[in-house]
Amino acid sequence: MLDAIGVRSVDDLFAEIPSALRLSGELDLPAGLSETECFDHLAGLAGRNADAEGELCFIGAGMYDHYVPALVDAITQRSEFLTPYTPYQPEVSQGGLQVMFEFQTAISELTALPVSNASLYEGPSSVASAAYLAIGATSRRRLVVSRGVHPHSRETLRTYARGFGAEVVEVGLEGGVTSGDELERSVDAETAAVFVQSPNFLGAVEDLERLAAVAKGVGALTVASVDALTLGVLRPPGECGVDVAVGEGQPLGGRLDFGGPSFGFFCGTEEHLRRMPGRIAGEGVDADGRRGFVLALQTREQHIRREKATHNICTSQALNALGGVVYLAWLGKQGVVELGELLARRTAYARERLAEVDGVELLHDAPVVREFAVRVDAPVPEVLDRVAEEGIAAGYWLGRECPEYEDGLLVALTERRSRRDIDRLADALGRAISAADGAFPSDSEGKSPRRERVAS
Amino acid sequence: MLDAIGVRSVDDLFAEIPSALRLSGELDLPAGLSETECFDHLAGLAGRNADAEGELCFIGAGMYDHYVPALVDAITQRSEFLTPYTPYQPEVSQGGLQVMFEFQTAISELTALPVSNASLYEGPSSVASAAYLAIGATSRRRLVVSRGVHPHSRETLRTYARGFGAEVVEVGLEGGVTSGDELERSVDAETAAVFVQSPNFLGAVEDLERLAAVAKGVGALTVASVDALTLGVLRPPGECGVDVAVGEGQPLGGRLDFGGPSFGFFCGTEEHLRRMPGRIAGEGVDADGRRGFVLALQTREQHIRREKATHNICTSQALNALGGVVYLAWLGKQGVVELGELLARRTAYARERLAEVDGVELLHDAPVVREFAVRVDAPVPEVLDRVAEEGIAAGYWLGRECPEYEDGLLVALTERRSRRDIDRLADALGRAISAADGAFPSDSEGKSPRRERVAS
Amino acid sequence: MSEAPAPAPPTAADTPTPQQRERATTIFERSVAGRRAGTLPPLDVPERPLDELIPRRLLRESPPELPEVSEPEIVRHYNRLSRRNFDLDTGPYPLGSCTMKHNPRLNERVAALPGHARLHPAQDPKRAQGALELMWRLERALAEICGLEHVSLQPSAGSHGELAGLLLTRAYHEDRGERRTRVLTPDTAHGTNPASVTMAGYEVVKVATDERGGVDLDDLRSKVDVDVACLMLTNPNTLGVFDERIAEITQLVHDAGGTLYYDGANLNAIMGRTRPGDMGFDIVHVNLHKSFSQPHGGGGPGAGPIAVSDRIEPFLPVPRVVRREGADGAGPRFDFEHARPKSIGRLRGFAGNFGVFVRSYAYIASLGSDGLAEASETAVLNANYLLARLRRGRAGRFLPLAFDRLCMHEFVLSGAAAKRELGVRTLDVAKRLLDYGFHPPTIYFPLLVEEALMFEPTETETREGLDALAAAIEEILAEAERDPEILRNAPYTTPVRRLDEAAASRRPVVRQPL
Amino acid sequence: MSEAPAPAPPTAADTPTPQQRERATTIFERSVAGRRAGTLPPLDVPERPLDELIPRRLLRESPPELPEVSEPEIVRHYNRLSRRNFDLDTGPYPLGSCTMKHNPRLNERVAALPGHARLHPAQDPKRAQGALELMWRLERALAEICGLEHVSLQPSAGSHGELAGLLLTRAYHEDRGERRTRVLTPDTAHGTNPASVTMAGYEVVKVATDERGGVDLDDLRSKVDVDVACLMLTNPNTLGVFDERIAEITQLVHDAGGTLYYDGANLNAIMGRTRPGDMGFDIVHVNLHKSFSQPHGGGGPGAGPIAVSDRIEPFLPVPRVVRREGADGAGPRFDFEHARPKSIGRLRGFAGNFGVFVRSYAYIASLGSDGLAEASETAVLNANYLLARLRRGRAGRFLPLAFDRLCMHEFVLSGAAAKRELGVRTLDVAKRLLDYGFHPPTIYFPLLVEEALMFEPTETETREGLDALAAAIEEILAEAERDPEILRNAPYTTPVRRLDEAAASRRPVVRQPL
Ligand SMILES: Cc1ncc(COP(=O)(O)O)c(C=O)c1O
Ligand SMILES: Cc1ncc(COP(=O)(O)O)c(C=O)c1O
Repeated sequence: MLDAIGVRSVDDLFAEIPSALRLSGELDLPAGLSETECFDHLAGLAGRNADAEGELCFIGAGMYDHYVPALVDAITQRSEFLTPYTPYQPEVSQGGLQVMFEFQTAISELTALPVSNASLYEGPSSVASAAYLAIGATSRRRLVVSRGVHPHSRETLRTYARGFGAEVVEVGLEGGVTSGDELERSVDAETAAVFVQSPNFLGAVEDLERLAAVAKGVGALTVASVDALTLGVLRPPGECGVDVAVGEGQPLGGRLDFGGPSFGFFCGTEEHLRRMPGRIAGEGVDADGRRGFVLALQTREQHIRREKATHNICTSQALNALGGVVYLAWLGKQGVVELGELLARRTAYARERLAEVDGVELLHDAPVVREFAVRVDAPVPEVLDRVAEEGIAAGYWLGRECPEYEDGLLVALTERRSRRDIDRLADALGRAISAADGAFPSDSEGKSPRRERVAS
Repeated sequence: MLDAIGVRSVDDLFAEIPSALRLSGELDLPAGLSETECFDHLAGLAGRNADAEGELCFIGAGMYDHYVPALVDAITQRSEFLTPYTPYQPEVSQGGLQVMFEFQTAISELTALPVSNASLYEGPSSVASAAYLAIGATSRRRLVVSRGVHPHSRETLRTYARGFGAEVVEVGLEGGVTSGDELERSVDAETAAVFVQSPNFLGAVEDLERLAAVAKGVGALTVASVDALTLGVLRPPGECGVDVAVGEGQPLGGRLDFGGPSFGFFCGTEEHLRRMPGRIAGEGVDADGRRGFVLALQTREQHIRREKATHNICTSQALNALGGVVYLAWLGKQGVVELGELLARRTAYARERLAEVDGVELLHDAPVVREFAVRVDAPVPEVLDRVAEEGIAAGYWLGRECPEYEDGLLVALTERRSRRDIDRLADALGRAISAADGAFPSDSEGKSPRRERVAS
Repeated sequence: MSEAPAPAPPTAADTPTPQQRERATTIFERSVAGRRAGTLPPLDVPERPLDELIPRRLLRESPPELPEVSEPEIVRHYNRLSRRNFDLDTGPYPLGSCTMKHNPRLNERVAALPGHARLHPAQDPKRAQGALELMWRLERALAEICGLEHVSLQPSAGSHGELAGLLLTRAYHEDRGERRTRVLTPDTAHGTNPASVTMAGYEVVKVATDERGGVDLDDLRSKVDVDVACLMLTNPNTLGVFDERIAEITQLVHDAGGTLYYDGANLNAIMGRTRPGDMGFDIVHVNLHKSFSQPHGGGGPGAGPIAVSDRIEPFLPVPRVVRREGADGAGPRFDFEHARPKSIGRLRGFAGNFGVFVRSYAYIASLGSDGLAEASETAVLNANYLLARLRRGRAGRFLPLAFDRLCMHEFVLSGAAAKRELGVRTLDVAKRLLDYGFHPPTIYFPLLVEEALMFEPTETETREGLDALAAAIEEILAEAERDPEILRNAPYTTPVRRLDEAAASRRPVVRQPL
Repeated sequence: MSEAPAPAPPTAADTPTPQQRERATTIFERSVAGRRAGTLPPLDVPERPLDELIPRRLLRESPPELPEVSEPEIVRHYNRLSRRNFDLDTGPYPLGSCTMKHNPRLNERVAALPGHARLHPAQDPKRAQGALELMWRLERALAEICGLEHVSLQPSAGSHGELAGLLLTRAYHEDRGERRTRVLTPDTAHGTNPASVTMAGYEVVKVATDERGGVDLDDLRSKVDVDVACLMLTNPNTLGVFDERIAEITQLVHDAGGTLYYDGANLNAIMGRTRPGDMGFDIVHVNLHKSFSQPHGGGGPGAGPIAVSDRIEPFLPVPRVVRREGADGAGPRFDFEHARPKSIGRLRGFAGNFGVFVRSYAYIASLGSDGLAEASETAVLNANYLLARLRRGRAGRFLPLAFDRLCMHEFVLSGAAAKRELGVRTLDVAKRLLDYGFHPPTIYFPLLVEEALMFEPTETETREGLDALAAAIEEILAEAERDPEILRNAPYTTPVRRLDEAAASRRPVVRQPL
């Protein structure tokens, strides 16, 4: 090959790199591993994590240990979906493009909003991206955000807002839900958008309609972050006057993956279509009049519009979105309702069961659907460590990111957590609280004891 | 649909089953499980096995914990390979048929025998199937089998022989390998075939050429059971005067799977082609002269020849054979030699290392390549239980199936067992032997402690 | 898919598809010296010369010519090859007698768990309790489904189960001091039945089929005697017909001292409705790769467990799975039992195709008792619906039902009229179906039906799929009326066109010269 | 594949392929009321009416119209759809700037381990030590490869990394009390660069390219001043050209107080040869889905970690991964650190696309230092070889190199001559390549090259693949000489033919009406 190129050595091909900039030796990295060694090395690292296969996991806070149907993996692992680039050549990308179109349809159905994009990175950055749309749509730069919105979303919004030159104002909660009064006081004619979340970070179902009305009153948009998996039972944002709905897609058939990759979704009313961020697939026809799908409205995008683009996103989360639409097809119209009902009932059961435990009381009594918050009368980190010794991850310590809830514990349910599991949690929590003395030596590393499985 | 059929109910469709034979109630089986419950149930059962992911596994005896490359799974799990039936319609089965052809080529290369079939069930039944061929080819009914042949193969041969109306005679070992003298005394003009195995059940490399010469001397066939993975370094049966070579395919990229499914291979000299059992793919052309592959020589088979077929096999092990050929392509011409050398050297190291342990001595000193046998000066089951407590499966207790080796232990190596692992084994074995007192309470159930993985 | 006929595929006039233009290239032909995919750990023990370890005489001189290719080339090669297959996950696959039902993906997932996939078969049973319990549970479920109390999972496929059953019969009779020489099989029997009979050392005697598609009782009576070891049957039989006189048949053979063998390939018709054991059979094999959803893999793997009655039980192959109640309140313990003096012995290595057991057990656990019964009901409903569709129009005229009655899970049409009146053979219809995107039915089997087409849609096919299949057949027969050459030269759109199997067998090329 | 030209694909005269005849059907169109795939565990807690738990006002009235389909239908639907994609595992995919290198299957396996795939991101770090250590190790490796000491893995893709880098620049300057308003990008920059600049609240100023394809130094000098916050570059740039004067450029911007941002999309050219940090860059993003083998997934997921210099470090996003030496001889402990007062804050939820980190870490661990260097060498070798092949014959005449010099890992041809002399556009050449079984190069980018074709073969393409690609282009240009209509109407053999993207945007249909 060197002959064909007309050089003597591979080094000649790098001759244009000034010698002062050339790396003198090798990179200071370990030598390569064979496949079997590499597998063992990574399996070794993985073995030092307490995962939801070994632990009974009641942690939620935005991502949930739902069952990922085997066919989701089977389909997303097909080379034809796994390895192509973004569909720049639609004639050989009809698979991916149609999936995007189906995804958009499914998200639009769930949220009852007419237009959806084909995915963004994940939840919190989708919230921030909605702010960019709102600023563009209203030419205002004030962002009002409920403290019911996930702290990661609020922090991300603040980070982005510095770039947008926007101000972020927070509104507190009352009885677990966004304070309507405080919201009314906080919005004004400079307000671009009001950001709310439902179920909110404490698990409470918000009254989106009421909140959206306040925003509309001052000409601001309402951006709702929603958990799509609850929309089989909860009133969808599109029926509540919400302008833009966004959310984290992980609950829809995504792996936990220690936080990513998952996908964000982004949908809204018709009038925002041309300001939407990200890829959007559209239906069209080919030269012979055959139905086909293309990337629509590319003039919004960075590769065409550059500095005037509606967003900078390029690589997004197509494969995860595929997983999402396969999951929704698997769950189906009946399943999405049944699952929502199952979650609501198990959550109600667990909430009552835990409230009966000595040292536990509800943090709020607003309606909940899949997650709820309690106060624990003992240092929460210590209680969690003790319960972990029994192979249970009891929930998410609210104090970790919200100092106002130092004694708060957020407990999430999925269809994988049975009544028996809930009873085990309640019992373990009771034991842990009564044993807690603030002196638990809590840094024993590694995996908690493997959950005992019972072959029923 | 019932309307179209013209019946009132599904029950009407079963009306022809006499009522006396109809099941009165439901089958006495548990109610169906949802996917997530079913997964948990099976994962619970799986968790009660001590597998080679959690244990350091030195067990061999016919199946080996080799690394299965990730691409083997990726390819064998493709729907297009996983779900079709046997390729009865070649025009839409070119994928599967070409794979068979490639498989036959690879096996033929490894064994240096010109014709191979496309797989049989597994190892031992392939040995028995070779007897059927030998009886047909020689019209003799005496089968002489070395005690170096795997006990499962010998037992299977005996089982089948009752159907064949054949007599089975065994020949003992001397210094770990088949006794040449005893073999000479055992063969006669009624002998259809001599059965040997290399490496044999004790891990010793047999001198196939010498043994085949004895068989040839009386006009009998030589059937050699071989470990294909060792044929990168060991002299192939086709160069030793062997007529038929068979074997267990698991070492070629197959899962352990508690013993199956794997595949058996079956190959031989040209003259036996039309007596071979099982499917054979052949190259041909289509109506337009394009290269294509078909099931060749179907007139050997049961679906055409029925009671006169060369074998009764129908469903075989096509998918496992696909895994085998993908594995061999992955390993490649260099890799198969390198792996053989690595195994031989690690085996030599382990053999010496273990021989140094107090209470361990070699069971034979014949050359070995991937597995070797020792004698242990303590009750072997107890020693194995003690070593298992340290997360090590030290090997296979020979006494389990060969009463003459009550104190024998067979230790196998793969590329997954490093020098460090071997050292750990030697140390653990030493400890176990010196502690052994015949009173080890050995029926504590379940998984041994998970092997500690070290993130290097 | 809808009721409307599928649009017409191209005909001989058309040009080759891209796949057709690409000449088939083997992995060996892609080899380039020095390339490799696999990597191995470095040598971590002394590098001893090989001939110091093993005498040179026993060593290979030149390496086998395995392919030299990189990982991306392997993936591309086999991915492309895979697309030259038609598969069940692409479209309807109504291959009669093969029960091409959907293969749930959950089963692949649980089979791949390390506790299954990396469990060594020689692991001490006390450290493999989960695997033994799974086998025991599967045995219990199959016993219940078959109505026969004792199960061995060991046989590797249906034909292996047949051989086992015949060796059991031999052992049973020998144990009673009898030497019987003949085995009866109906003329509709699958080819493995007579082939197994021969391998088990018996002589095959054929029994005729009566005008309703069942066993010809008179013929049977005339052939049953003290030399008959066994009658092998399947019910419903390969015509898809349930033999109502089955009790009479089994009685007849039992009275003469023979055993009754049930070929379980057609079990998918009757799960939860009736049971072979209740019909009087002594030995049943079950194809886990048919009724119990193990994927067919392009020709395996499968598994052929056998269920038997009390009198056959002592002879079952070893090892057997046993369950022992735990002492002092502990849970039950599972073990392999080898010491069974009357056993016929082993049929293979280790304890069977465990990976298949996992999948089939997961399938049974998923469906449960009601799910299994519903599966059979839907299988029979689908078959009758497709049959009803094919009784109409051109199919009804040119491809009539061989035995005119309701069917069970499958049915057999005869292409004799099409051949006579249209000049197209069953083979031509089948090949043309490929152009329409369907896998053809089983053809030319059972042998007693002229130009047979044997359809088994299974319960996992949708009504739309059946409608589309029926519409395609109607359309193909219309093409045959217009111009039989269209069918005779089919297929056109497949990766290769019609292949000459006979020629490829005359001068067989069974490996690549390297 | 060989040097011989590929056989001629069919032309407009041909009939549609089977896939083309099948009308695209969505999963919603396959829905039949009452069908379902998924199953859920039975209710095991009291069945409370829903509106007792949640006020009716907050409940949904009618269920969303999700598809009602069975599992086999889902599998068939998506398997068939998948075959309407061209993918990297099918054939050469020389898409410039995208680094379509092989995706090792091992990476998928390790990513799927339960210890990774089912690890909750809010798990207590002390019970996720393996995950934190993996992240820490990946950070160290990227720091070494980039020559910049501090790494945050958090950004979700390249463009997210760019935004992070610009917000870091803003924070850095603000911390020094400076307010800068402009960011320089060359006219060859990728579209995400200017788009990120705007999102970060800066104004874009374009810098010209000189006649050798590098930064026009005079133009740069004229634009660098105290209002300039940052210069964003990639080197080699999107022309595949290494800018030898990079040290001078970085010096210039640094002297004016600006930061230097390195778009790491082209890192695959230089691993182990030179490092952005050594060139003087302050901030680098790395596309793990390019150089580090994360599969592209049809448009993600990816990850865009950033590596920065000491002066930028205080501003890195939180949480950061920290490693603490263990007390009293214990091993090191890993943790997330949130309290970083100068940090720009979070860019997303949790700690980034961990599943991508696992794959890329496995890739780096597999290759090691020598393997990474070899990857870059081979990538550059392959690009130069393909370029050499395309300098010959018709390609050399009609598709000349835009900037005539050796290239790095990619190169850009101009189709201006082909347009002028043959009357075919770059788009036509690209579409015709589809008929030959190749994915086309990136087209119409970078913008400054007329009718650009940007080829990046990567190190995992074989020489045979490159030869076949060159031969196909030669053949296509010969077709264009014969009859440009062949190209203008291409493709012919794809599932659909040329699609009108503009029309689909005029009256966009972005969801299925139900
Ligand atoms: C009726 C019948 N019997 C027996 C068999 C043989 O089963 P197997 O292929 O599993 O050996 C088959 C399978 O084709 C069959 O259809
Ligand atoms: C040169 C260059 N810069 C930046 C990007 C953006 O990266 P991403 O798609 O990961 O956001 C790309 C990817 O297309 C690129 O090629």
